[in-house]
Amino acid sequence: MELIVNGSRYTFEGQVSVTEMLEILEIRSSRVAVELNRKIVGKGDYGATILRDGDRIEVVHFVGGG
Amino acid sequence: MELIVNGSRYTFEGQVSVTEMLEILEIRSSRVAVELNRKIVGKGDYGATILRDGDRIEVVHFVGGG
Amino acid sequence: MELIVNGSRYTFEGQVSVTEMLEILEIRSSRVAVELNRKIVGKGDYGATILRDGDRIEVVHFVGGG
Amino acid sequence: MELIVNGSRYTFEGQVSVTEMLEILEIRSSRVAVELNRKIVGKGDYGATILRDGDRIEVVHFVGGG
Amino acid sequence: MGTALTIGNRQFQSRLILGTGKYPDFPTMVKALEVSGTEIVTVAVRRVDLTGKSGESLLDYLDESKYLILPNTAACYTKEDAIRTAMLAREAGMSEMVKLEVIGDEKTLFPDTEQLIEASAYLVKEGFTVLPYTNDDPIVARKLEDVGCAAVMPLAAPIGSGLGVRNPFNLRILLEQARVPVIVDAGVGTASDAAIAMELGCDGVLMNTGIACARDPVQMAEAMKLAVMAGRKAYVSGRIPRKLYATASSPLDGTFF
Amino acid sequence: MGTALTIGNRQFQSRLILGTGKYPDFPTMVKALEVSGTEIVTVAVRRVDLTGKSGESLLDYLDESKYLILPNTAACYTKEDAIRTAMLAREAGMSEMVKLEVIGDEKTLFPDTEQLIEASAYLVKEGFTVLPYTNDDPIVARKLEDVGCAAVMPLAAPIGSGLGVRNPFNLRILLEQARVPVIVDAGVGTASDAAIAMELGCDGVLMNTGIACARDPVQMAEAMKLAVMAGRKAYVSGRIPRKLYATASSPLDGTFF
Amino acid sequence: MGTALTIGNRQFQSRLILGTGKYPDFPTMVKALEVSGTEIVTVAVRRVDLTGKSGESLLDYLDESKYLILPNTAACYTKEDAIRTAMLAREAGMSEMVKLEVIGDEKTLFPDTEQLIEASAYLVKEGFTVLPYTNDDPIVARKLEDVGCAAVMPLAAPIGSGLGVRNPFNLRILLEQARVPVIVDAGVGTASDAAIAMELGCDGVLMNTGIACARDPVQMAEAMKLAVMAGRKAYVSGRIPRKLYATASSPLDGTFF
Amino acid sequence: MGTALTIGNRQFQSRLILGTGKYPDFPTMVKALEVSGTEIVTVAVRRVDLTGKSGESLLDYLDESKYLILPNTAACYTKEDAIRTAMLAREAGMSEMVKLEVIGDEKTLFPDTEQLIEASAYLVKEGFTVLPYTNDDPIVARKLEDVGCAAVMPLAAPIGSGLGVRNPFNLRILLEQARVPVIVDAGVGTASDAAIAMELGCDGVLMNTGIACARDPVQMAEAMKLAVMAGRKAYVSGRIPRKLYATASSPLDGTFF
Repeated sequence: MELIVNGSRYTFEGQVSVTEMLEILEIRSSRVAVELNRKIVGKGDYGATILRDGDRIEVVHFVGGG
Repeated sequence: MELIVNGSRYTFEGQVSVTEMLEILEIRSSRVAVELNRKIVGKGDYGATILRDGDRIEVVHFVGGG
Repeated sequence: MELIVNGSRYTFEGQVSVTEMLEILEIRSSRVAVELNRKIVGKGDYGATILRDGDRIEVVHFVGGG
Repeated sequence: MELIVNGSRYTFEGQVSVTEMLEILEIRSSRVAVELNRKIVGKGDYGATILRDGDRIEVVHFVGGG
Repeated sequence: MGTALTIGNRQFQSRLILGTGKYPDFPTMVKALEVSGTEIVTVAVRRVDLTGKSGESLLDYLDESKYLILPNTAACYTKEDAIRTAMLAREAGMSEMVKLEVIGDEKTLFPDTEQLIEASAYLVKEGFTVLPYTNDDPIVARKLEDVGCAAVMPLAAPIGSGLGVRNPFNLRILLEQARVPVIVDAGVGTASDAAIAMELGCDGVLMNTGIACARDPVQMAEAMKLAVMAGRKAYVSGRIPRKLYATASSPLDGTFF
Repeated sequence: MGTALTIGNRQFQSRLILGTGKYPDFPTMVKALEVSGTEIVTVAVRRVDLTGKSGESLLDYLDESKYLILPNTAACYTKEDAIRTAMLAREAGMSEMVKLEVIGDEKTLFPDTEQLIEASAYLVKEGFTVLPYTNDDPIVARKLEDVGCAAVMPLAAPIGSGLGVRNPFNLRILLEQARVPVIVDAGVGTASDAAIAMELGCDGVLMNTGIACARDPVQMAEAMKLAVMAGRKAYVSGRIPRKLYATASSPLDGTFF
Repeated sequence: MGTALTIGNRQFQSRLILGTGKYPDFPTMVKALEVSGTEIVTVAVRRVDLTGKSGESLLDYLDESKYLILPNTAACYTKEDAIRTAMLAREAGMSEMVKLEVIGDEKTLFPDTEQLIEASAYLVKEGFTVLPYTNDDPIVARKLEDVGCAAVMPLAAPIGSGLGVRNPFNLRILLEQARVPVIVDAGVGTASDAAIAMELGCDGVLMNTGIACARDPVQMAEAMKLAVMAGRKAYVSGRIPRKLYATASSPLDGTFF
Repeated sequence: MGTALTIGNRQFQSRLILGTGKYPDFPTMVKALEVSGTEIVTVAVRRVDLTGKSGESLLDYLDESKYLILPNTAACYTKEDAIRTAMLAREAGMSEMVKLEVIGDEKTLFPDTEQLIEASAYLVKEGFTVLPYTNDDPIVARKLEDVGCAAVMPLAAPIGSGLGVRNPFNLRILLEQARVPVIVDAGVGTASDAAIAMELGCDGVLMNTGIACARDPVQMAEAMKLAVMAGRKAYVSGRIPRKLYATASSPLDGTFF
C-alpha cells in the first residue's frame, strides 16, 4: 500500500492505522496533528482510522516562527 | 398627485412627465441626473417617462467637492 | 553698621564677624558659601573676617535645579 | 633672481616688476589677485612693485566652488 | 513638460488634480484652478436644492473645455451608495471617469478598502474608468489594479489634515509594485508635501483643502503647481545619495594657506 | 516674483544661490545656472595653475552681467586664512561680498563658530559684506548679526550630504529671532528640501552638490528653481493647520443616500 | 506590574510576546525568552521532517508551564490555508488561540486584509481566540473587532525590517477607536521602537527578528523587556507636553549676579 | 549593570542624572530620585532667603551618602557669572564638579558656546571637573574636550521642551569624535527619548522637567530608569539593520499548503 505522507511516497505492508503509521515513521511526539485527505484526524481516532492506498496524509508540528 | 422629490413632498396636478416635473420645479440645467424609484432615467426618456403618485425622485447635480 | 546681605540692607550693632553675622541672621546650615565684596570667604576664615560698614555680602546655598 | 610663485621656484633674469612677472608666466587674466610676502599688491601697483630675490608671491584666481 | 500623465485613454500635461470644495467663493476657486494649471477637477454629486433656488451653480464656473470634470462618491459609506452615486454622476456628466470613495469612518474618512475593491470591480465592468481613493497598503493597491482600476489614489494622510506623506515607506513599496498611475489623494498641506510625493515617484497629486483653505488660495495654487513640477523634475533628475558626512563642494587642491 | 531678496544694499529677484563646483563640465554648469534663474554664484579662491596651463578659466564661463560673483573661503580652518582669502578675493573680484567659511573639521565640514564670529567682525570692519556659513544655533546667529553680518547662512545638514533640513526646530527659532536674511547653506539634496527651508521662512537657499552631482544637473537646477519659488509662495500663502483627524472636502448635506 | 494584559479570558503580567524563529540555536532562544519575561511565544506550523530525523524539536525547549504557545499561520497566502493551518495548530496544541496571518505579498509580507477579515470571522465562529496580524488601517481594525477578534495586531513596519513605528498617526487613531487590546506586531528593531509603541498606548508588542537576529539576542531580549515596561510606565505617567521653546528647570529668583 | 559611567575619577552604576527642580514637593522628589536609581543629582545655587525663613532646605531631603550633588550655573548669561557661581558652589559643596551653563538666550535657554568654552577652560585650570551644557555641534564639543572638560553634555532639544533628540545626525557625529563621556542634557520628554539617546551611543542622560512635571513623577522616574537601561542594552546588543522590505520570521520550507 502506498501513502503520500508530507508530500513523499511511502510503502506500507498490509493495512495500517494512523497510530501504526506514526510508529513506523518513528514520530513519537504527542504534539503533532494529522490530516487525512485534508480532514483532521482527532487524536482519539488514530487507532481506529485505517489508511487506504493513495491516501494523502500530513503530519505537522510546531517549529520556530514569529 | 404627490411625488417625493429630493426627500420632500410635492403635489402636481394631473399626470406629469420627468420633463414637465423639471420645468415645474424650475430645474433648467442640462447637467442633472434623475433617478426614479432608484432607477436612473436617461435624458432621452424624460419626455416619455410619466410619473405616478408616490414616486420617489432624486434630481442631482454637481457641487464643489474634493 | 550697615551691611548689604543678599541685596538687602541690615543694621548691626558694633563690629561683627562672618560667623556672628550668620548667627544673627539665623543661618545655621553648614552648606552655604559666603562672598564678601565679590571675594569668597573660606569657611575657616569666618571667625577672623570682620565685616565693615557698607560691605556687600552674599550668602548662597543649594536649591532645586536641573 | 629666484622667486617662489605659488609655492614653486622660478628663476628670472634681472629685476622684474609684478607686471613683468605676470607676463613672463603668461598670466593674462585681469581677474587675479597678487600677494607679495603675504601683503596684497593692488592692481595699480603692479608696475611699480619690483620683486626681489627670495620673494614669495601668490597669484590666485577664482575656481568652481560651493 | 514632455511627459504626460495618462489615465485610461486620456492624456494630461498637468500632474495636479484639484478639488472644488471649500473655497471662500467661486471666483477665488476659478482663479486658483487657473493658476494651478490643473486639467482635472473633482466635484461631488448632491441633490439639486429645490427650495432655496441657490442661485449659482458650480458648473457655471467651470470651463469644461479646459477641465475634465471628475465626479467623486464622497460621503458614501457603502459600496451600494458609491455605485449609485457613480451611476448618477455618469448620467449627469457624460463622462465615464469616477473618483471612487467608500468611506469607512466619519472621523478619519479613511476608505473601507474591502468594499472599495468590490465597488471598483463592479464599476469597471459597467464601463467606468475608476480612480479609487484608497489607503497606502500595497496589497489593496494591487487588488484595485487587478480588478481594472485605471489608477490608484492612496492617501498621504487623512483628508483635510495637512499632515503630508505620513508613511513614505509604504508609498515607496506601493509605487514599486504599481503598473497603473499612482496619484496621492488627500493629506497634502503645503508645497513640500506635494514635492515629496512626486519625488517618491508618484504620477500625480490630488488636493483640495490645502489650497482652498489656505489664507491665500490663489497663491497657494501656484505654489502647488510649482511644487508638483519641482518634485517631478527632481525625481527624474536622479538626486544625490544621502550621506552622514560632508563632501566638499570647493576643490581641496590649489589652496595657498 | 515681486518680493526681492535684499543682501546688504543689493536686491535680487531670485532666492536661489548656486555654487560652481563639481559640475561634470563647464557647459553643463552654464546651462544649470541659466535655467536655475540664480543671480548669485559662489566661487572658490585658489592658486593660478602655472604649470599645467589648464586652458579654461571659470570666469570665461560666467556672464558677470547676469551673476554676482560671491567668493567663498572654503577650506580655511583658521580665521587668519579666511580673512586672507577674503582679502585676495576682494582684490581679484572688485566686490566686497564674501561667503565666509571657517571650517572646524575635515569630516563634517562644520563651521568653527568661535573663529567665524571673530573673522566676521574683522571683515565687517574692513568694509566687507559678510555672509557667514554657520551652524543652526540661534545664539551664534545672533552674534553674527551683532558683529554686522549682512545675512546668516545656517547649514541644513553637512555640506554635500543631501540630508535636507535636519533640525527644523532650531531653524524656526533662529528665523524668529533673525533681523537679517537667513539663507540655508549646505545639505539640500532634492527639491522638497529646498521647499521645506523656504516654508520655514528662510529668505533663500544656497546649494551646489545637490545640483552639480545630480544625474541630470540642468533639470535638477530647474527643479530647485521651482521648489524655492513653491516653498516661498506656500510660506506667504498661509498653509492650513495640521490636524490629526480628517475634514471633509465635499459637503455633507445634499446627500441622497 | 499590577496592570495585566487580558487577551480573551487569559491574563498576562508581561506585555511582550516573542517569536521563536531565527535564533542562532535553541539554548540562546531559551535564555532570551527567559530574560525577556514573556509569557506568550509564537510558533509556526510545519510538516514533521520524516527523512532527516532532525533531532531536536522546538517544544522540547519550551517550558509550557511558563509560556503559552501561540501558533501562527505564517506563509499562508489564502484564507483557506490560514484556516487549515489554524485548525491543525489547535489539534496539535490543544489551545484555541491563533496568531492569524494571511499574507498578501512575498516581498513585503503585508497582510491581505480582505481575506484576513473573512478568515477571522470563520475562526471566531469555530471557537478560536483570534489575534490577527493586520496593517495599521483603523477601518480594518474595527472590522476585525466586529467579527470577534480578541485583539488586533497592527504592524509597525514590514516583518523583519526593523524600521519601528512608521506611522504613529495611524496607530494613534487606531488606538483611540479600539475596544480590544492592540498589540504591535512586526517591524520593531530596537528598544526605543518598542517604547514608542507602548507610549502611543498599545497594550503589547510582539517581536521576533529584532531579538533573534541581534548580535547579542539575550541582552537584546532584556533590553526589550525593559523598553516595554518603560514605555508602558511613561504612557500611564502622563508625559509633559511638547513645546517649541524652553522652560527653565532651575528657579529664576534668588540669583545673586 | 557591569559597565560603569566614569566621569573624571568617579565611577557610577547608573547612567541617569536627575535635576531637583520643579517637583510638586520634596517628598515626591525624594521618591522619584529613589526609584530612578540615579547617583548624581543637580542643584542650583541661589541666595539664602533671609526674610521668609522658608523652612525646608533642599539638602535636608538629599541623602548625600547616596547621591553626588552636582551644582549647576543655571541662569548665568556671562562667563563671569558662571565662574563666580561655580566657585561659590564648590565652597558650599566641597566637591569640584560643576554642571557648567552659560546661557545665550532667555527664550531658548540655548548655551552661549563661545563663552562656555572660555569658562570651561578657566574652571578646568582652577581644578574643577567641568561638565558643560552645550549645543549639538561636534566642533564645539571637541573644543570643550580640548580645554579639559570631563564630559560634554549636548542638549537633545531646548530645556523643558520635551521634544526628544531633535538631530540624531549631529549627535551621531559628535559621538563618533568624542573621547570623553557624552551625556544628553535637556529636552527629554518621555521614556523613548531617553532610550533613543542611549541607542545612539550616549553615555548617559540628564533630565529634570520630563520627570518632575509628569503627571506621576515617581512612576515616570521609574520609566526613565528602565528606558536608559533598555537603550544602553540595545546599543551594546547590536541591533538588526533597517531594511525597506520584509524578512520572514517563520521558515518558508516545511509548508504543507
